[in-house]
Amino acid sequence: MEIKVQCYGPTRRYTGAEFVTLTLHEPATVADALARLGERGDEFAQLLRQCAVAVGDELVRRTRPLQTGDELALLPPVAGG
Amino acid sequence: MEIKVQCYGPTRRYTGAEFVTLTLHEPATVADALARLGERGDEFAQLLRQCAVAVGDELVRRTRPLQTGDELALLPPVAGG
Amino acid sequence: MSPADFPRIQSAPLSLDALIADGRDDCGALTIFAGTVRNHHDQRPVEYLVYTAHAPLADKMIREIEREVAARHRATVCRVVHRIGRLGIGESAILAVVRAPHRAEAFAALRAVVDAVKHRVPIWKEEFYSDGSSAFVTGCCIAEADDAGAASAPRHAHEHDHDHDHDHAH
Amino acid sequence: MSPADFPRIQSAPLSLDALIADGRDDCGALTIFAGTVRNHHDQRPVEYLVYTAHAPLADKMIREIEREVAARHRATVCRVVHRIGRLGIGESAILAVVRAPHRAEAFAALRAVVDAVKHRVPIWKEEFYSDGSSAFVTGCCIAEADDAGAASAPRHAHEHDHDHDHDHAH
Repeated sequence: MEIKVQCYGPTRRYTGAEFVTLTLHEPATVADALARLGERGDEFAQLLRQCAVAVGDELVRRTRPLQTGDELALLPPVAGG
Repeated sequence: MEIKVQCYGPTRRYTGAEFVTLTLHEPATVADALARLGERGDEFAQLLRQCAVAVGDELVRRTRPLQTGDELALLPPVAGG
Repeated sequence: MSPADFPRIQSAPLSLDALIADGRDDCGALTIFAGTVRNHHDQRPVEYLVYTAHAPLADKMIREIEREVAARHRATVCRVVHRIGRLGIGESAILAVVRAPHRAEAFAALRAVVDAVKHRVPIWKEEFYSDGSSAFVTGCCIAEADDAGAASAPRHAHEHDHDHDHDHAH
Repeated sequence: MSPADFPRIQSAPLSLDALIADGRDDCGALTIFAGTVRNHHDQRPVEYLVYTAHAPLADKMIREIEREVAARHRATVCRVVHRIGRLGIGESAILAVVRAPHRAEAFAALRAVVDAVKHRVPIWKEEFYSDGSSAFVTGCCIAEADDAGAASAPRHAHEHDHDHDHDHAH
């Protein structure tokens, strides 16, 4: 299945693009999507461990099952203000 | 000697006027002026014990000697803001 | 007139704009406090307030407190103005402004400067109620603790003070 | 539009006036925080900042934080707006406003709401320096502590964070 990932903040520096599409074997969870992204390099994998993930305007856990068409938002450590 | 006292805040309720003139025997201190004012009643005497005294824009102690023409400001407990 | 030169005791309505007009490029945090006239006190409906002050001494003491708090909390700017005269509901009696490089200092200095001005500066508040009566709000003794003859314990006249606003650091 | 209905994430310059337009006769204390862009960070001269956000989630979380802080500190009004996009030196990135019956609550709620927004809301700050380089300011992990696989200790990525502004309550 295909999953779209929107990369916020510094995560974009590792993916090189705001949106990334992942192809995962079913069944898959948020953790699987993050693991696939982490294959891009150790430094990014380390940042991914500090990321939260949202679907729509809800934070979701890494155990959440994915469905084709899901759009994940990758939220690295925040620094507002 | 004559001493002028300017009454701030609730002290005016006891003297009935903003300015009061006291005639004191020399030598006299701020404490003597307050003692004279305190003769006007127990409740006022109690308030006077919680008053600070200023001459010009300086707070002065009760031990300060007085001179004719001194103007004392009687400053009861404050409540700004 | 620069905000630093304002008289600290003013009889005209206080202007926040005037007080924050001078920005600081080296400060990341600006905190502001406005103390406004409430429509009630201890369940009694308040119509208006009258503030009075020993203006020359109050002006001098506010400037001293500003310097003292700015130094202690490493704030770049620390400024307070207090209004006197008759104030209607919702009007500002006191405005305090702090600028600091970082927010922790700005929060601490704001609280400290407002508390100090409320507890140490010769200003009095008289409340006028809907029934036509009035009362001075009980406050803090500003005589020095070791001033012989002055009440030193309790230092503050709290017997009739149910104003929760009036919280001391000690 | 009432201040309560404002979008909490805005790309236009923030207006303090709009945020405090609705007075409250039952509140004696108004506190305000403005976080402004400093001209330096860790001794490096800053030219400008770019803030980005997950706007729908950030808006929702700011409103949740406002309600939570207002309830915890018994504040009557608690409101935060955060700007995104490019900001020059001295511009406000965040404005927070609290109204409460008394000042103790207003001080506590102001600090709490600003800290919570800084630590929990999906907003990112990228600094652009005079030499043409840029860097994201290291921040706080917002994954839930028990979210398997997420780094839970240390909860915050502090290794390279020398921003003194970034002081946690814990």
